[in-house]
Parts: sequence; C-alpha cells; structure tokens
Amino acid sequence: MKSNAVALPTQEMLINMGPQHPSTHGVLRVILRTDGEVVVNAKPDVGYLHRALEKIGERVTYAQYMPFTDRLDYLASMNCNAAWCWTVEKLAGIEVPERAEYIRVIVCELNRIASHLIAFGSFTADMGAFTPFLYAIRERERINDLFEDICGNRLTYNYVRIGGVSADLPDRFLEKTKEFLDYFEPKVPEYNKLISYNKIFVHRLANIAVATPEDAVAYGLTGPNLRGSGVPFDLRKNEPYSVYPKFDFDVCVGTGERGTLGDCFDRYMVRINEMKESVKILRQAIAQIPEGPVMAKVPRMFKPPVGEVYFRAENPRGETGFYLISDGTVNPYRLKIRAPSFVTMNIFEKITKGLMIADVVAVIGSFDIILPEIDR
Amino acid sequence: MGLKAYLYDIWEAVATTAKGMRITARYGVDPRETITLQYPEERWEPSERYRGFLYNDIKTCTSCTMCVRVCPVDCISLEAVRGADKKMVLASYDIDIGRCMYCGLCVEVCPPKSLKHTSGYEKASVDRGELILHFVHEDANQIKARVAKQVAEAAAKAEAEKAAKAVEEAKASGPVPDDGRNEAPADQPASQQAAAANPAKKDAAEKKPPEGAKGEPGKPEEPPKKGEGNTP
Amino acid sequence: MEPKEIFEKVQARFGEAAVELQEEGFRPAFLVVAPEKVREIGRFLRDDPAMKFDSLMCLSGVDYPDRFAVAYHLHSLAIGHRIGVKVYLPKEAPSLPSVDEVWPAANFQEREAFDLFGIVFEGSWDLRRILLPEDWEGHPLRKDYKYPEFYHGIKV
Amino acid sequence: MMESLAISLVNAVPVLSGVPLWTITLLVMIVVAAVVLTFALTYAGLATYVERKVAGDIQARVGPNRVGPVGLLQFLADGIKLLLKEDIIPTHADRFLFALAPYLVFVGSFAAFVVIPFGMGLIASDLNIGIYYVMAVTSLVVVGVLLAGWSSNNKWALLGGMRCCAQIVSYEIPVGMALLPAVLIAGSLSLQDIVRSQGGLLGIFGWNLFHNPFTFFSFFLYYVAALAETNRTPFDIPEAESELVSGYHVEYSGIRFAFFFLAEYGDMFVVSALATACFLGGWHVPFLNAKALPAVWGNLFSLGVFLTKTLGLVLLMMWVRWTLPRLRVDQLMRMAWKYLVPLTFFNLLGVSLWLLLFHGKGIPQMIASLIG
Repeated sequence: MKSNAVALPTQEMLINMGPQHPSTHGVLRVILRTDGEVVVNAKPDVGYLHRALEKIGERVTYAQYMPFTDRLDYLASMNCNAAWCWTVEKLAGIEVPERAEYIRVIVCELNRIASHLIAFGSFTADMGAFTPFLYAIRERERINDLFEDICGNRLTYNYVRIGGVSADLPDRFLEKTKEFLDYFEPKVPEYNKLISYNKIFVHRLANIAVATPEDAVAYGLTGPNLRGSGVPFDLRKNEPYSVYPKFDFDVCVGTGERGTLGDCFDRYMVRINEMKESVKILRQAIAQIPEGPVMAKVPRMFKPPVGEVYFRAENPRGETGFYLISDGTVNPYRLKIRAPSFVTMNIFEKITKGLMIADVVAVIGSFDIILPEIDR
Repeated sequence: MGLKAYLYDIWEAVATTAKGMRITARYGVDPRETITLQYPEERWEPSERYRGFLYNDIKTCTSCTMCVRVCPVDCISLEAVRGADKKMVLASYDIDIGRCMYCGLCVEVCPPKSLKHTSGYEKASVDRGELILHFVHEDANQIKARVAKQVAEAAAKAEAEKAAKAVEEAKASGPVPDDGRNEAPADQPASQQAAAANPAKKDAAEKKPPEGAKGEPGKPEEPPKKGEGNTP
Repeated sequence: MEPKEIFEKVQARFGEAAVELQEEGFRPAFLVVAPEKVREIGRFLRDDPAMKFDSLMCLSGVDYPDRFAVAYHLHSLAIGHRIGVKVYLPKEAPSLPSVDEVWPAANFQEREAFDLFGIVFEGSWDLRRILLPEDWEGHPLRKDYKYPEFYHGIKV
Repeated sequence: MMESLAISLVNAVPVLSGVPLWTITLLVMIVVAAVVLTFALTYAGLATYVERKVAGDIQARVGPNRVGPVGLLQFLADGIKLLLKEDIIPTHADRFLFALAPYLVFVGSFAAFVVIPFGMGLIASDLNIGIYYVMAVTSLVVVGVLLAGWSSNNKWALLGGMRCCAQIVSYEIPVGMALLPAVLIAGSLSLQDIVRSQGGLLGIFGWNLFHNPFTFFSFFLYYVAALAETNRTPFDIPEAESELVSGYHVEYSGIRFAFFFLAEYGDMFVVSALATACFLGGWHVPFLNAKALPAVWGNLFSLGVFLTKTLGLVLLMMWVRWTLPRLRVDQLMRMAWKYLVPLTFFNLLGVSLWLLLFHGKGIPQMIASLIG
C-alpha cells in the first residue's frame, strides 16, 4: 500500500549534545542535526579541556613531566606514566631493573582493570541500568586502596620514574593483590549474568554502529575498539615491550556473537573479557616477580642524547604513543602525544549517520573515549 | 519473523530479566554487602605512604631551594638570608596547597628529608588565602632585620678585632709595609639577598605570592641557567 | 622490510622526490620526502603489496629551529614493520597536500597540526581549528609564540 | 454511597437535621476527598524514601539515613526543599502552559484514587464505571506531559514530551485490553463489584489470577504494560537521564517539579491498586473472611490486606527499576504494537471463549463444584 500522503515537510532540528551532558564522558560537544529522532549528521566538537600538555612538555624537565602524564588519561594514569618512561628509556637506552619492570606490569594491569570497570559501569549507566555502575565502582575502590598503599594517591599516581619506579612494593602488597584477584574473579561472570546478556541490553547494542575491520584500521581505531572489529592486534603481543613476553594470555577479539562483527556489543564484550585476561597476567606476574633494586642510576638533571623516538604502549583505551624529539638539553624539544580517543573520534561522524539519539550515547560509551586525552 | 523466533524473543526477555533480578535481589537482601563509610563518624585512615598536605620541618630545612625548582606548578616560595655564621636562615617558607597537585616530587628530591607528606586531607576553606601554608611563623621582615643586625654586629666585631690586631702589629714591628692582605670584610653586606633564592621570587617580596601575576601561565622565568644545574 | 629497502623502493619509483633516509638517532627511521609528492608516496606505501602500510599511527607537526616538518609514523598490520615519513616545509607559509583520503585516521591529526602549528593541508575534508576556538589568533606550539594578553576581554 | 453516609451521620447527630441534605453530603465528600488525598500524598512521599532505600540496598550502599530516625523524614526534607527552591520559568517559555502542565499531570494521576477499592466499605465513591473512569483520567497525564515538553522551549524537553505521549497513548490499549478479562468475569465495571466477584473458595482461589490460564497470563501482560504507562524503567524513555538530560521536566524546578515527581509515584500506586483489585482479589485475604470480623475491624483489616498487596507490587516495580536497562523508543513502540497488543487481544478472545464454554466458572470453581 504505497502511502500517497504528501511527504510532510519536516524541519531538521539542530541539538547541542554537550559540552555539559550526562553521558558524553567529559566535555565533548556533539552538534546533532536530527530529523525527529534519527541523526542526520553528528559532528563532534572538542577542545574544551585543552591544557596545552604538549607545550608544557617543552618547558619542564623529563622528570617533572611525570605528573602531567597522569592527567593525560586519568582513568589509566599508571599506563600513561609507564608509557612515558618507556619512551624516554628507549631514547636514552636506560637499562631498567627486572623487578621494576614487573612492578610496572602489575600496576599497569591493575589500572587496566580499574579503567575497564569504569568503562563498563558508565556504559551500562548510559544504557539506563544504574546498578552495575555501583558494583563497578565498588571493585575499583579496592584497586584504589592497593594503589594508595604503593604510591599514596588514589587517582593521579605519579609512581613510575624514568629508570624504574619511585618506591618498592609495601609489605603484604602481593597478598592483598592476590586477595583482590580472588575476590574479583567471580564478579565478572556475575556482571555478565546481570547485564551483559540481558535481552534489552543486547537489543540496544547489537548491530549498532558497526565498524568493519577495514574501516577500523583505516580510521585509526586501536585497542579494544580495533579488536572489537575482529582485528587481533594487541601491542602486548604483536610488539612486546617490557616483560610482557614472559606472560601467556590470549588476545580477546570481537566475535559478532550477538549481532554483526564490530558492533557496540562486540567492543563492550572485548573489554569485559580483557578484564579476565588482566587477572591472568597479574596472577603470573605476582608468582614470577624477582627480588632486586627498583631504580636504575639516573642523574637528577637527566639529559638524554639528541634524537627522535616514537614509542607506543597498549593502554586500556587504545595505543598511547609518544613522539619525543630531544635536543640534548634538560627539556624535551618537541613532545607529541598520540591519544587513542582523539584518533577514534575520526570515525564518529561516519559511524553515527542514521542512528537514533539514544544510539549516539551508545556509540560514545562503546568507544570508551575520555576527554582529557582527546583535548590534551 | 517466525512464530518460533517471536516466542523465543519473549522467553529470552523474561529469562534474562529474571536472572538479573535474582542477582539484585541477593544484594538487596544481604546486609553484609553495604560498604559505604559513614564519613564523619567512621573516618578513612589513609595508608602510611598517603600523599596529603605537605609539612616542612624548619629546623632541618637547609633552604637549598631544590623543592622550589623541581615543583612543576611552582607552588613553593622560599626566602632565605645568609646569617652571620654563613648558614642560611629561613625568612619565609610558604606552600600554596591550593595549586599543589600532591605529586610528591618535592618530597622525593629534598636532600635533608625535612619536607614530608602528612596524612591530612581535610582543609576545605572559603578563602584562598587560607590555602597557603606558612611554615615560618615569624614575619619575614623581622627575621631579615634581626639577621641583618647580627651580621652587622659580627662584621663590626670583626672590624674592631682587625683594627686592634693591626694596631698591635704596628706597635710590635714598627712601620712594616702593608702586605696587601687587606682582607675583604668578613662577608657580603647582609642586605644583599642570597643568590640561591629562587630568582622568580625576587620581586615577590610581600607575603602572598601574586596570583598568576606572571605573564606566562605557571611558567617560571626559566629553569636554572644551564651552568647552575647542580646543587649549589 | 628494512628501512633501507623501503627507501630504495620509493626512490626507484619516485626518483628525487625521496630526498634522504634518516637512520642514526631516529627510531623508527625516517624517510624524508618532497612535500608535493606526499599523497602519491603515501598511497604507494599503502597499496604496495610488499609494504602495505595500512595504518597511520601518528601524524605530528614539528617546529625545527630553521624549518617546519610534518612527521608521519606508519605501521603495517599485515606485515608488522614500521617506517616514518618526514616532510620539511619552509617557515613562512608551510603547506602540503592532505593524506586523509589515503588514511582517514589523519583527518583529526591534520586539523590539530593546522590548529597548533599553522601548517595548511590542501584538499583536506574540513580543515578547521580543532582544539582552540575558531577565532584564536596565532598557533601556540610554535617556538616563537607570544601569549596574547586578552581573548575577548578575558585575561589570558 | 455518600448519601448513605450522610444519612447515617444525620441520624447520629440530630442537630444536623435542620441543614439541607445536599450540604452534608458535600461536606462528607470533601472530608473523604481530603482523607484520600492526604493518604495519597504521604504514600507518595514515603514511596520516594522507600525507593531510595531499596536502591541503596540493591546497590551495596546505604539509602538516606541522616534526616529523621532512619532517614524516615527524608521525604519531608525533600518536600520542603522543593517548596523553598526558586521556581524558574525559562524566558521564552509559554508561561501559561508552562504553569498549567504540572497541574494537569498531578490531577491526571491523583484523580484515579477516587475509585480505588481500599477496603470492604472503604471507597471514595463507588462509580459504576470504575475502570472506564480510570482509563479516562490517566490519559489526562498525556496532555500535561506534552504541554510541559512544548512549553518549556527546550529541544530536549520537546523530544521527551513527544516520546512520552507516544508511549502512554500506545500502551493505553494493552492496559485496557488486559483489564477487560476481570470486567468480563465480574460482569461490571465497578471495582467494588470486581473485587466482590473474587471472594469465596477459601479466599485465595477466588482470585481472577487463578480463574483460568488466560487471566493468569493477562495479569503479567497488564503489569508490563502498566510499567510502560507510568514511565518506569525499562520504559523510562521520556525522562531518560542519560539521553534527554531528563526529558519533559528538565526546565522545571521547585514545587512544579514536585508535582511531576508525586504524579509518578501516584501513578505507580494507581496501577498496582488496579492490578490487585482486578487480579489478586482486592481485599480478600486467603483462608480468612473479612466480613466475619466485627464491622470497623473488618474494614481496617481489608484495608491492610489491600495495601500490603498493592505496596508489594510497587516494591516489585522499584526492584525492576534498579535491574534493567532502558529500551530505545522504536523498540518500545515495536514491543507495544507487535507483542503486547496482539497478545492481549488473543488473551481477551481466550477469556471470552472460556466464559462462553464454561458459562462463567473458572478452574477453581469447577474443582470446587466437583468436590463440593
């Protein structure tokens, strides 16, 4: 029955989603041009949290820059600290003691679990189920307690140093971590029962914002977003750094179990499975950690040799890359930070065409973007 | 959409909802699960490495300004004056915990380990001025005046001794030619401030460091000139 | 594939457009390329079956004392090797063709280089300032950048 | 019902006989209305407290426990806060409609309290078109919400308003259809008659729920559709915090916002009361007969039973809210038109055929007649 009604002249609505909006994970502003509920065009507008971290990088010394890397991705600041240290050590060729590398891997994986918990919690809260967010925060508080024992701070740790870590593990730390892992391991299947395979949740995420493997690679998606599209690329496996080769864990890849490959559900499930993998790595790291010093000999006014280096580490949100140019003085000459969320936003406009407003929220949540990293 | 899929949809919706509700029910019924800390009554005791507000023990502090230089946000301001016995006397030592980001770099770099983190975390205040911790309780100018007076006395005493000695030598050895060893006065005049004080702070004579008075946001004039890199 | 072989391959194909290979002190090595040929070389690096640089890791603007530069870090997911491509630009009006058709991931990073350095990428999808407000004068990451006193009457 | 009360009052207090009868009935009506309204408001306040306590409990935290002994006076504190808060009306808002909207929504949801059969004799006014009246009144809420969405001159509110009226309108049909089996069995629209028809057979087996499999199924259909009608999760699309910031009442503050808030809890009670009245045997209690008790005690006892059943259903709504995520608008519509409407129609057909075949007797009645 062809509807012969004259097409009603509908007017497109221009909505500002952000910068102050409950589910944009920070000060992201999306200029939504919608036809009723369906999004015609969603253009992200970033820059509200620009603190010129790269300009500061050219003014402070290498050791002084450490607290600024905390503020790069404050949900995974241990990973950013460690990435910055690995870059400088690669540039200057500093030999880091074995125990320090193990401690770095332990804190990085703990921080990955904490970051994925926040991603899981805030994503389900965006989809309307508020309770899993509280459970995720409760688990994260226990990780924060562990971090508070090591370095004294609960969010911006500033714990890793160039050449090692600032302080050795406090006593009983490894037991407490083991207790946490035993407590945390059964929680993940419980989340799956509670929300991951819930019919409404699956219906909201399956077949939404599908990123084909080619698009994912071309648009620079990395980390869980790339693996969500079925590309098994994990820096800890494909370009091993630090002591990661010593641990065996498998790379979690999206399988399109509840919809097409590369949809929001796959990206979400990759993060859930990655939490389990991190627990595996942590158990092995705790078992194999050797004794020994935790800090290499690095002069205080550290002057690296002249040169350029690019290093990237596997952060919970993707690849954090540091392109460091040093001219032999105490300050870096140029420091470019390749933030995963920033590059992920490239695909945002293309992927949200034709979705509904509620799905734009789902896309933001599934890419797990974070604004301080986008705006630097 | 076949009837089977239709019915399966309904069944799956009911089943997954029921599974989810069983979990929330378990949490709902189980009183042991609540983990909230009733703040004013139950207090959170931080771990011993907790990086709370800073505390500088004035007696052991040698005012070497290492902490001033290492702080990325320049929230430590220090004024020291060289005393009569050539040791530095601390005129004023303020930390602006409103700007401090508790990164702990200063505590790490402090040679005499006088700067420490306390486990305090409760200092919400209405006026920004309260956020500046003053560790030298006496007024800076009084200290400077007192030290200046001491140095002047020491200089005067040294002067008097030298004059007396010179008179004896003149008496004992007659008109011996002067051997050009006319010693410079014991040390610089007290009023000249120690070079070591942070150059950026020279103009900040008054008590409260100017709020962002400098043009560059948070950028001190420039880190120590290349030559002076190592500790004085 | 070693950087040297890549350099020879590109030199064989594009002649003097491949200027030199910076090896020592650079990790990963850099392939210096003439500005106007960047897009073709990019497409060649991506489509050539032996190299298949399909993922652009990082695109950054650099303000060297005497000239500007745009550094591309490429990585091949299939083969696994990495290479850097660098383009030197004059100080006055730095501009070069955009590569966002070759690697769509470049779009935001090109806008950032334009925003913070003032390097113009011709033929880009939409070259606008990304981090700073649209009407901000000056490009902050340049070494000779002076902080403006006021912005719309607000003290900076 | 009012006249009988008025007459009994006049006989009790002879001095009143001089006053014309209609003023007394009017007076009695006002008193009853005041009683029901105070009950409704205190219930709504307590419901907010209970909801936050239940939410806290489920989420491994403690609900409000600072105001009052166990946090019991929290809703008073909230109420006073909302009263004292500045009542902002956006500049370009359509002032009159903006002010009118909350009243419409409030009236729409609290007017239905008139017909709720609280106890044996306890009903504000036993309209013989009980359910029909409730259906009519609750659809007034749609007008109020749409007004609120349009008049606050805010794109988010407009979207919220549109979604809400689409949702309530399209869920009226399944709610209506799902209640009809009870009407068919009782043969009358009045809620008192429906409840009376479920008496007997040891109290519990008389309930419509066990009358026949179709009514059993239609109770759940009704409950799901009613959840959608009161905008409760998983159907809280209109005020979806994470998408539309908070839907149609985004620009409201102060006492106007309180009206929306109370209306939501009022709706919850009305919907659960209807479910209890139509399917769970109203104030009939298993294995005990309310009439057996002396007059006043009987009423109070039946009131207690009715309230426990209704508040149980309200608690179930709260429990569902803190477990399930939210549906998208088109999924909501699909569920209404493709799942609930056909199922309720099929159900209605089933019940009517059942009544035709077994001329009005349910399974329990038949078993009783076999044994009896």
